[in-house]
Amino acid sequence: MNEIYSELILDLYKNPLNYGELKNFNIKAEGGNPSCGDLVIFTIKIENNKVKDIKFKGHGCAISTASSSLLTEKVLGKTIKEIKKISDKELNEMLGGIIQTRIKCMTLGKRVLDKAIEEYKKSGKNKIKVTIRI
Amino acid sequence: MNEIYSELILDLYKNPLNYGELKNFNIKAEGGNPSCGDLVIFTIKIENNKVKDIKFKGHGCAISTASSSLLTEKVLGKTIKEIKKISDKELNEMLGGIIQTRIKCMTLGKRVLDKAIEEYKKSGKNKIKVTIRI
Amino acid sequence: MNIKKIKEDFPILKKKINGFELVYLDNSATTQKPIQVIEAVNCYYENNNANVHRGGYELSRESTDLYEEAHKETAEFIKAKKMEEIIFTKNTTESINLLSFSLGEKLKKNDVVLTTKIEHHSNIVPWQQLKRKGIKVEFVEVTKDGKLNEKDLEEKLSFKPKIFAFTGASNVLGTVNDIKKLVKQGKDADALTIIDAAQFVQHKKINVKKLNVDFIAFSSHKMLGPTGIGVLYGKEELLEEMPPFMTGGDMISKVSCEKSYWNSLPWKFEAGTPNIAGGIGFRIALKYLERIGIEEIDKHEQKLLNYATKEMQEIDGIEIFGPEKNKLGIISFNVKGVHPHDVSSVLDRKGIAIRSGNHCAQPLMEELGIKGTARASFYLYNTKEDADKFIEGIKEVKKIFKVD
Amino acid sequence: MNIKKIKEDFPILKKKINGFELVYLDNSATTQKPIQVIEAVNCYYENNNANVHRGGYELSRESTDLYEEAHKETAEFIKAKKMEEIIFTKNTTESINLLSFSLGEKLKKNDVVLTTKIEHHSNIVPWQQLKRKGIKVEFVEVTKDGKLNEKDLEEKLSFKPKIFAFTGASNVLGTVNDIKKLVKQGKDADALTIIDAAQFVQHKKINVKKLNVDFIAFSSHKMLGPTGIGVLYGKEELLEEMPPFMTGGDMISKVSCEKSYWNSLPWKFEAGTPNIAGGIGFRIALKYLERIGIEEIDKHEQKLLNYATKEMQEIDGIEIFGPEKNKLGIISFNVKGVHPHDVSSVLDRKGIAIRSGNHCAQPLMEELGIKGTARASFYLYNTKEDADKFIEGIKEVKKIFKVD
Ligand SMILES: Cc1ncc(COP(=O)(O)O)c(C=O)c1O
Ligand SMILES: Cc1ncc(COP(=O)(O)O)c(C=O)c1O
Repeated sequence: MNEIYSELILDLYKNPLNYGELKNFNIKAEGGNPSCGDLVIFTIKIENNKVKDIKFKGHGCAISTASSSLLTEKVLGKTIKEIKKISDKELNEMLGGIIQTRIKCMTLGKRVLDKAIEEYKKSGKNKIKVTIRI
Repeated sequence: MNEIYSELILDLYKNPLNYGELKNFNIKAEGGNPSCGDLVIFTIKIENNKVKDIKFKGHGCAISTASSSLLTEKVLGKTIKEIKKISDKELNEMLGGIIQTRIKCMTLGKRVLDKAIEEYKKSGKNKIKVTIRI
Repeated sequence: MNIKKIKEDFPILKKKINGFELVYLDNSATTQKPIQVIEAVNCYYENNNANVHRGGYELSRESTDLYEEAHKETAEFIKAKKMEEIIFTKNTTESINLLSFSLGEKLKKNDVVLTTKIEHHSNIVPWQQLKRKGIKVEFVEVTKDGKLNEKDLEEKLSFKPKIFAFTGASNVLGTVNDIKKLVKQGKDADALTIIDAAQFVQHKKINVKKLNVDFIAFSSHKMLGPTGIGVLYGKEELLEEMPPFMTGGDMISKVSCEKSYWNSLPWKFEAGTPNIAGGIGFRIALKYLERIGIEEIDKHEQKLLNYATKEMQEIDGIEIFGPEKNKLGIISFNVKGVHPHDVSSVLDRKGIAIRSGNHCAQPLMEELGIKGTARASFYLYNTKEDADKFIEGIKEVKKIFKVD
Repeated sequence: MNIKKIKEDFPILKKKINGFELVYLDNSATTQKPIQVIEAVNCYYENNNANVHRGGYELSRESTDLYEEAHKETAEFIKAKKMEEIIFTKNTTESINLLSFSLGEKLKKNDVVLTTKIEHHSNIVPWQQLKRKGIKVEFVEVTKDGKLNEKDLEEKLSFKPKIFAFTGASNVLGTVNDIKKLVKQGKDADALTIIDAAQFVQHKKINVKKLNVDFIAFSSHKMLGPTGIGVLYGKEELLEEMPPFMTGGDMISKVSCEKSYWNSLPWKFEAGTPNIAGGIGFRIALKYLERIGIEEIDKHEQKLLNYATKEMQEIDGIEIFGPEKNKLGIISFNVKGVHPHDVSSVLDRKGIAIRSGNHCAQPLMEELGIKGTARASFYLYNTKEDADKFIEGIKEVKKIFKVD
């Protein structure tokens, strides 16, 4: 075992869950940190205020990829409100703990998701496509 | 006795020799250091390449005033070439030694005089009025 | 406030000048540094030095954190909303240039920038540069005792300047402006308000949020901190709207050959590798000042000011410039019959450092009808003994120049 | 060159990161500081601190002399004619901004500024800002192995750009440009020539007089010196003609409410209280480099480069970017299947500091068709053991990510 990346992170990096793009979505959010080059694109299907389906794609490091992937798992079936409540700490624990220098990689997906849902609410819950710069 | 200003400097500051302005001059040179505010104006009568008469006025500290005053004494009767040769070291010795922080005050008059004579030569030894910024 | 203990913190104050213990009375030009600040700079270089923002390794995280902490500490010090409002520059001068360039972009021909006749050159010359664009620069007149002429101020504000930039306190005369009133007057005239706080924040508490001022500028080196660090505070919503000043690394988020996108605040205004060590040392200077307390420092200076002023008034042939009240611990004066340079040289011979000249405020000098002054300025480490030595020095000046 | 003794001079190299001795391989971003430099800064604050230029007292004379000495040392280091040609800025970025603003004043619509696709953002974005004035910015293309495309260069120079600004060496790939040839080509096309020497002067000797280049820019922090000090060298006759960039105190000789007159060189371009301590520390850094010898340092880096490159070529799945020859001690690479950030994190765990990302050179990244690289860069204090640990680290990356 190495003490830097959990097996979960390494697994999700190699075989990310929910990787891809939904055809039928209410939210498409593309976000990233241009200066580090990481990019994540979420496509989300919301029904009755709940996440009915969600996929992500993009390119990023092990931590941002694993984190975004895990996030899609975690939010499936959750309400918009519940998603907001997921804390960075929780995310970190789910991932098996990440090193301090890489917090920003871990939170990239979550920030994009949060912003996307905010925009979705602002739009009166209409179908939206947004680009977010972190 | 104080060890900072020679009696000569203090005397020349209070009663500067050759203070005033010539009516009949070939060179009138006004020069100064605007950022310290000191100003010196030389009027010089040259005949046969020799300083026939010279006066100075202006406002300055004890050192620049004494130095300019002493300079007028020193150059009287000298040729243009001889004036050029007066070194800062010589000036310093004549003044009885000044403190290092004030070298620029001591050399102000000499720099203006040197520049003025240069301009005079450049002009083909015609009557000139110049303003010099040090 | 235990001055003796404070003095212990400043290694340079043990230095001998011409055989005399240094009495440093040029605090308006720059202050000395406590050992805590010197060691913070040291400690950074010996333990945490790495470039900021960019690195994904431990050392770089440390230096980035420390550098950001310095912004946060500064925000707290002046009671800004958040560190996004704190831009580190090289000095007050760069801070004001940043404003003149960036705000200048949006000004149009015949727009007016209002400043005053008691300003330091740094709050005059950058605005004069805008004249090339047809922008007008006006100056509030000054009274004989070095205060802003209120009537003239009202009149000039009535012409609706786009910018009103004024000093918190005069570095020459010590005049403390009523910044609360001035900001309000500026706002009422719909001007952007800018305080040159280079002589203010180290002596008087400031709360930029309450004050509702748009921008303030000041320098680390005048408040116990390292050289090479200045601050520009700006309201977030204004900074967001403003174009950057300098451009390059660290201040962009995306660059292509065609176009660039700016980074978030405050980094958008900090181009290139910053003065990291300077910023980190500055934080410790702020902590030091906060621990002693700005109000305590002010009180101490006022005591010295009153004492020295009274003593000087006993001496014949001394002219003191500036107001009688609401004044920093600054004494700008002339000894009749003696040039300011000579006053300062005689004092220097005894280890007493004061300044002489026009103090980078030529328009004010012209207004006062003088070529220059000698200036003594006090700070937290100065003692009554320092004041006594200073007074003794002036008496010696008179003796040497035989002007009794 | 006694590396062991050199290492002793750098206190930070004794630091432990995650229990391992620091192996610092991010020297292109910033270098570490020898104790001599740290102590010079200390010593200044403890003995000579005062504002420069203005004071007529002993302490101020000392600090002014030391600060001027730093300019003189810099002039000698790059073989400039005199210290009047040496302007201290905050960093390379400010130096280039100074040029873009000041030279930009004289450029007209449709004038062309030529730069290249291997530049750091600092030599791109400032020029892009001139587009608002209708000035065009062109880029010399780059070859696949990261060299300037000579044919494209000739073509673009044939359009007679007013300015040709190029880097001495690439901070991403290590490519060392033939600056002699480039300056000549630029001159032949009647362009002003500017070298971004931020990655050059610490590795290669430069003689600006012989080179006949118009301007060069570099940073103290990348050559053992303090943060917050950069250099702009310019030919005296050019600097004399140029309008100042920032304005305020110290850079003027006379100010009235109507107009200001500039101070003499180099002060005309140094507005406000400079980073005095930084400048003084920088002087000692230059002396340190001169004592060891730039050529010796270069040789040492080349040895490490060759050794590490060979070792890396033995490992499967490593892609190294950049030219094979004429290259600084910089290895920009990717491990197949692993993101550069993850490479650097794994190494960091063992105390090995390397950088990952786009290295402030996005246009180059785009050109190479990659998002980023991992980058190790060597300097004088790095040893063969450092290179070995680095190679071991890469092997560990592959093990952790199971990419064998
Ligand atoms: C080639 C090059 N130019 C310019 C810079 C900018 O230097 P600074 O951040 O010190 O302004 C760098 C440093 O990263 C560089 O490598
Ligand atoms: C009122 C005032 N403004 C601006 C400045 C300029 O500060 P700096 O030289 O640190 O840029 C000074 C310092 O002399 C000052 O006293």
